[in-house]
Amino acid sequence: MFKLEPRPEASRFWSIASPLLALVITVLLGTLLFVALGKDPVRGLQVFFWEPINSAYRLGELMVKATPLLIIALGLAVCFRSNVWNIGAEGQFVIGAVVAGGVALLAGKDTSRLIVLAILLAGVVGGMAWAGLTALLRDKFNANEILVSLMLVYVATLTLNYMVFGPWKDPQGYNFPQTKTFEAVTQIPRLMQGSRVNIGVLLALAGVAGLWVFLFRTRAGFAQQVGGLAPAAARYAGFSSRKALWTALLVSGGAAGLAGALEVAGPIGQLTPYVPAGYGFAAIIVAFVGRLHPVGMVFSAILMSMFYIGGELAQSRLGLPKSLTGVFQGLLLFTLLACDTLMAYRIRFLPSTPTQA
Amino acid sequence: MSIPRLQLAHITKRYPSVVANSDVSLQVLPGETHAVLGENGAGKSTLMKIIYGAVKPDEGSVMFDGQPVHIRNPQEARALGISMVFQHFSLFDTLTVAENVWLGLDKSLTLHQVTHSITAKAREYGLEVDPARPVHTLSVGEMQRVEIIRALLTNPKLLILDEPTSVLTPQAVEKLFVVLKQLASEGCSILYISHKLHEIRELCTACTVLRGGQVTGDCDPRRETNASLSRMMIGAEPPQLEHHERQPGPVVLQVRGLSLPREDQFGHDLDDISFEVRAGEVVGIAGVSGNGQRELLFALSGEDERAAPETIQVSGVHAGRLDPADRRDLGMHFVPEERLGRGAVPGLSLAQNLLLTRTDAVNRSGWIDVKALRQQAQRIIGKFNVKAGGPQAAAKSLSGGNLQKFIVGREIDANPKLLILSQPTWGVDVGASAQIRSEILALRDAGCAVLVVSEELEELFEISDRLHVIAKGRLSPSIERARATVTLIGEWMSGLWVVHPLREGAGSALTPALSQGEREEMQGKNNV
Amino acid sequence: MDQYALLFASMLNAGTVLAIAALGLLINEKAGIVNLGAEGMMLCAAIAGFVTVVHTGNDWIGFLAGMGAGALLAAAFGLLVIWMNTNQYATGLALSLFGAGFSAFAGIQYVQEKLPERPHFSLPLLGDIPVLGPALFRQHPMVYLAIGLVIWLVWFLDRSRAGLVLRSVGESPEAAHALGYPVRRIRLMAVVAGGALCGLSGAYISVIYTPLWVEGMVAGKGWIALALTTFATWRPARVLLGAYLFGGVTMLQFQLQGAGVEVPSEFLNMLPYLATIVVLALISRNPAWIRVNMPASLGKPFYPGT
Amino acid sequence: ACSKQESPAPAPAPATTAAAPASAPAPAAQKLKIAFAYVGPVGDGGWTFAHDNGRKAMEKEFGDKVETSFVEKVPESADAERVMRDMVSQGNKLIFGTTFGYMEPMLKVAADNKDVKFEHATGYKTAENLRTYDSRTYEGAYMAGVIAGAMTKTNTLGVVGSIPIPEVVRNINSFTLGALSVNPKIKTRVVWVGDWFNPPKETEAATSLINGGADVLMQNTDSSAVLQTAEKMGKRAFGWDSDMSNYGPKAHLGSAVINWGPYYIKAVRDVLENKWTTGQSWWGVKEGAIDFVNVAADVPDTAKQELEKVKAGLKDGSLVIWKGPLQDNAGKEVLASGTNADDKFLGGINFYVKGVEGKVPGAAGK
Ligand SMILES: Nc1ncnc2c1ncn2[C@@H]1O[C@H](COP(=O)(O)OP(=O)(O)OP(=O)(O)O)[C@@H](O)[C@H]1O
Ligand SMILES: Nc1ncnc2c1ncn2[C@@H]1O[C@H](COP(=O)(O)OP(=O)(O)OP(=O)(O)O)[C@@H](O)[C@H]1O
Ligand SMILES: [Mg+2]
Ligand SMILES: [Mg+2]
Repeated sequence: MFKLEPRPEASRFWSIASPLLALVITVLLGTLLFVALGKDPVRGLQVFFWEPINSAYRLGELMVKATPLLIIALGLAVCFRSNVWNIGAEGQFVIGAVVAGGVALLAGKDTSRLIVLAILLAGVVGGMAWAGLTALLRDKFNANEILVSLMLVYVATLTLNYMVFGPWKDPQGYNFPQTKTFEAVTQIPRLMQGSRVNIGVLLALAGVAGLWVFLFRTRAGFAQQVGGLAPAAARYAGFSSRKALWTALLVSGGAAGLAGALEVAGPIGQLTPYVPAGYGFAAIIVAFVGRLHPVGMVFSAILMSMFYIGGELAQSRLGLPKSLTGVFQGLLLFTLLACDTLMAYRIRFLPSTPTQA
Repeated sequence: MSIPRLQLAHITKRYPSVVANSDVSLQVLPGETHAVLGENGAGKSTLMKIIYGAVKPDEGSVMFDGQPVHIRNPQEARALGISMVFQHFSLFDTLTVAENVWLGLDKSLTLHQVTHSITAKAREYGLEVDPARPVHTLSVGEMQRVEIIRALLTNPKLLILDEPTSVLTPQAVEKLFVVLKQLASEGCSILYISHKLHEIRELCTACTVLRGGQVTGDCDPRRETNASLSRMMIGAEPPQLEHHERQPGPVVLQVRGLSLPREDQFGHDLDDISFEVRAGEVVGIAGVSGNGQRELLFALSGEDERAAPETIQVSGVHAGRLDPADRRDLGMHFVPEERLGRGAVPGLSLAQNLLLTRTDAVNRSGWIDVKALRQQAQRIIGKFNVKAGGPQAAAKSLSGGNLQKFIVGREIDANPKLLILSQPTWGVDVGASAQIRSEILALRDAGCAVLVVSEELEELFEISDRLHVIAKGRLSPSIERARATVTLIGEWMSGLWVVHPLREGAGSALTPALSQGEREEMQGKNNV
Repeated sequence: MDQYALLFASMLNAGTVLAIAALGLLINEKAGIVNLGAEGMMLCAAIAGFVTVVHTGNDWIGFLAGMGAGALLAAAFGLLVIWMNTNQYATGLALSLFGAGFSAFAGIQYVQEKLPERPHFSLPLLGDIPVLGPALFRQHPMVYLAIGLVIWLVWFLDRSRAGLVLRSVGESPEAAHALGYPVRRIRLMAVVAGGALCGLSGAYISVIYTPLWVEGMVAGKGWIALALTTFATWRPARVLLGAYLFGGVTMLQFQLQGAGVEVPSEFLNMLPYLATIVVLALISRNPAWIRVNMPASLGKPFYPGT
Repeated sequence: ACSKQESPAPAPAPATTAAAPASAPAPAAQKLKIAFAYVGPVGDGGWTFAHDNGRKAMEKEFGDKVETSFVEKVPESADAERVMRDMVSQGNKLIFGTTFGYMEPMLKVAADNKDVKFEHATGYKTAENLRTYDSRTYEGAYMAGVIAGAMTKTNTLGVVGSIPIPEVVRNINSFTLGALSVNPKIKTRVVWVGDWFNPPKETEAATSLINGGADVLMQNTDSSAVLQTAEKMGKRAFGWDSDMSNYGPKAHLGSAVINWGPYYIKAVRDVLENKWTTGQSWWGVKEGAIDFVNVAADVPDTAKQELEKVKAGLKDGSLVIWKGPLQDNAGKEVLASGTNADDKFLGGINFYVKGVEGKVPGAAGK
């Protein structure tokens, strides 16, 4: 039998080691799974962990996938650190995309390239407004934000559907549910030829730096987090919980909206009913696996993207089903959470004695 | 000599960072009221929990009524006839009194039967309480009664009480002592823990003193003095506080006609509260908890911003609607009674916890100078003699007394014009209490206005220049410490004072104007 | 008239799925644990139940299998959350994700399977009453079992000592621990029981409600069930009413569409979600009400510290 | 569980080692690598399942001359492009994308990889190395309508619609036209679930249609939930995309199936024989891509004969489903008397014909 003993302080060693240990355990479980499925485990691991990064092009694609995840997760980290449980980033992403798409649709052939700025801004505003609904309901009505934000995901998706099936449908599109493809001027600037990586990556990295400074070097960031750690202490200090609530939701909504704008005006290039691709939900996991730390989330966003891409590759290379991705991601999160216990607690192995609850 | 009711031999309990009990032996005779004394962290509660089966000892043996026993959990303890009233209430707020009692009984009674036995027991010992009321509607004293009734209903042969009086009025303490003495006379043994030495000397017939987990002495407390008990406990007598006479300066805090409806349903309305605190004086507010202290302090600290602006004035500035940060800018600092979770964020370091109320290490654009912050924390740790791992130690890793010293230090270090403290030495041992109290007096002597809200009369009498009493959301007139007596303040605590239309602080005729009859009637009504 | 009777009947049926899961989550939450993994548990239970019925041909064994699957996952969740003190929300989300992936993975072989034919249920005599019969008495036994479960749960929570202990653990685990109750074991049992009920609901979906297996077939019902507990301020009877209401709105939107109401179908599709938000806001508006009913330690970790 | 008939095999099959034992040593270098990007899980029992059956039929046809792989559940978003580029990088020379949403990504990938042939299902844009293909699913819907019109007692038909794109609206209309051809009294009710694949929602939608009086149901969604709901509630329904008779033996009236095999075989043969050119194919009953199978025993013989007549007419081209005079359900003439609808007209249908209740969601000008 073993028992947990609280540590006087969170262990620094384990705060680094626990994600690595979690990864190792996940890989081991994965290996077992591959063996059980009769696949070569070395090949399996290669597909998940090596193929997605073995060329410049693939690395670029990894970035394309990781960028929205990271941007959304950065915003969510602010929420979760403030004890605001925004589960509806997906909806904020969608509305950000819708509003940004609306602006992009206004562009003509000879619109200035500055329209890109307007598109990104529109995405941010859209996401903020959607998250603001959750904030409003929580602030004024005390409604549980988990449930409200989640329900609003469905509403957002249906709103997108309404737009692309109705008012914004491409008149030349044979009635298919999609807007016309946006003009070339609206395209988010790419970083290099031959790769879809665009300035979104830079924005995400700027977000990482900005968030780090905000959380760990500014009093506002400190104030933001105290409400999540000890609400009474925040009230005592005079840090407004309402402000923290609104900040958390507006920041995360804005981030998700930005990601939506980058996605529709970037790789997608039009609004379709398929804009919601689950980034908002996956980003929750990215945020937790990255331990709500800006730098940690860079790694976890990349890791999650590797799982996604690896999941696709595993289908064409090994004939494994796509659902393996979800299994792996869930396992990783489980083991990470379990390993995280080692940060706050020490494990003490006991000679087998009757334990008490 | 009869067989001891309880016999502990060589009990040792180790925690990762500390040995809570080391080779403790102790025996309690039937009908004996046995005190366990010691400073904070001496291991008293741990020892009691071992007896009650809530904590498992690493070494040692327990004999009950001469039989060796292995008590694995509280149910087994209760089956043996051991009951315990915890230091912190173990009641469930939304459940009724009867349900709470039911949960603490192992016998297969129905709720109906439990309700009956509550009423019967209550009558037997004069501990009236309505079994149907939800616990959150009770006063603290009533909650204490529920705890005791729950313990009594198990018909204990050994009753353990861990700091039962910290929240009671002097009158309620007297009533409790009557009950305990009755129990002891019926042959029940009692283990009694308190930091209040005079109580122990009044009630107990035997005493074991713990220090750092070890027994440092056994004595008969009736034959000891406070000073000699202190010596056994901490190896020294607490330093005597020096209270210099001092002429108060200008009014710093003025509260006028402050009325506030309660913020949550379990609270208390504030009713027309007026008082003032001058520079260079300590004003104490006594009262049984739950009489509006919490609401008053929230309104004063700014955690509740609903007060009309002019009802609270700090140095002449209307502050009723200001938030806590703005009030700090006016020189008003506040030490709340909850150390962990309100006064400090448990998981954050001491240095980070400075940021709750201090902005010295924050520049104008909001940027934190981490190095300066750490140095500031180090300075406070050193200056106030806080035992901690350093500025990076998490607040929760400190003992209660040391964290309290850090928090008080944090606020004093800001050079406040007005310092408000709530329960500054609540649950803090003799040594640390003495240090905190002397800091408070030093601050007063430096010209700071100090307001102390406390339930411990002893403390208030020690440090205050003037006293008020809060009861049922109303504040008594002020009385100078020199003129106040424990009995008088105790009476006022139940809300009965005679109000003369006087300027307060003028020190004029405020004499207890109660007839003997009135006094008795009041005590009967109010055994809180 | 018959049309409304049928609408009512399908409302009961749709509500039952939600009610069973929500009652399970209610038991969890009464003990102070929030399990956001409901959706994942229901999916795994759906495939477990389906597979079992495919092989045994017996619905009830299938339900048992679903309950077992739900209980197993809940136990894993409980161990992490109760013994390892992991964050309840994050762990629940991980369970959702894992459950979705794992059920899809495990169910690949069964997508084309079909279940044996089963009889129609109708209570003797009662089922033949005009209007009332089709509305009330021709349901799968599970619909009536759900109602029975609610009645039992009301009794259990309000009247029984075990229920009181359960509530006390959710109210103040510290106090319950001090009184000697094995808080973590009680919480684990509640979580497992909750998982079993979520599992029952999941199996009901794949075996009776939509008798087939396709991945992701629970389609958000787990989340709605989570909303229902708050919605109902943690009262079993209100959970049932809420579930029926939600089932009713779900059916109603299709009814409105079918009746040719001139509102874009997207907006009608939004109805159940909007209704949830509105009711949630109205109910939560009074914090006192929530506070009296909500288990005080909901979502908070407990470390017994001995 | 699917009654996929053997493909009519238009060209005489060369004596390949079709379905030969795996022991045959294959010249690995010469294999044509073919990849499929599926929108759903292969186990949806509907659309993607039917495509995958087509793939398997094709694989069987060509044996070890081809090597196929697929990626399922490829989102119709930025991911599609990556998946297809990866397919190219894996050496696939023929790539099938099975949903409309892949149109833009496929165009982009095709433009960069001229040596690879792309086949896009249900789209309308082509390139020199990208062509489109589709099935005339509406012919199946029409045949189902013929049976439905004969079988309904309440004269109310119900359709569970997925997403109101022209294809689906066309199917609903064709179903109605088929029913009207045998029973002028019927009307069709439509309920949209907004998803291709959401079994519980499909169940609920079907239930509400039945509650509303419909006794024969049709669906244009990807699962068998509607048929099973009908089975449970004692009503009748059809299989869609693949033979679903298994799922509701009592309710099942017949299945309108798509058989992608013939087209996939043709496409692969085109590549193998270097005959591949761009273009647009829209195969129906005539080409063996659409069929109506497993008609229920209790369907009256007259209806069965009518069905056979329709099938024969579609096969030899003598029957035209969409021809004037034709009115929409607001009474506006959409096809003048004597005109037959061309494929462009069919591709843009955004109205309900007379007999269908309600309005097409998001239809312009309303
Ligand atoms: N979360 C924790 N992690 C590690 N150790 C802890 C934790 N909480 C408490 N401790 C230990 O418990 C002690 C604090 O407990 P407590 O507040 O009961 O102290 P105390 O002995 O009563 O102190 P004081 O005499 O100052 O009141 C610390 O010294 C620390 O060793
Ligand atoms: N669960 C625990 N884990 C770690 N250390 C503990 C634990 N409980 C108590 N301790 C430590 O054991 C020592 C004895 O604590 P105990 O609570 O018995 O003191 P006490 O004499 O009751 O103090 P107080 O007067 O403050 O009530 C303290 O140093 C405390 O920090
Ligand atoms: Mg202490
Ligand atoms: Mg103690």
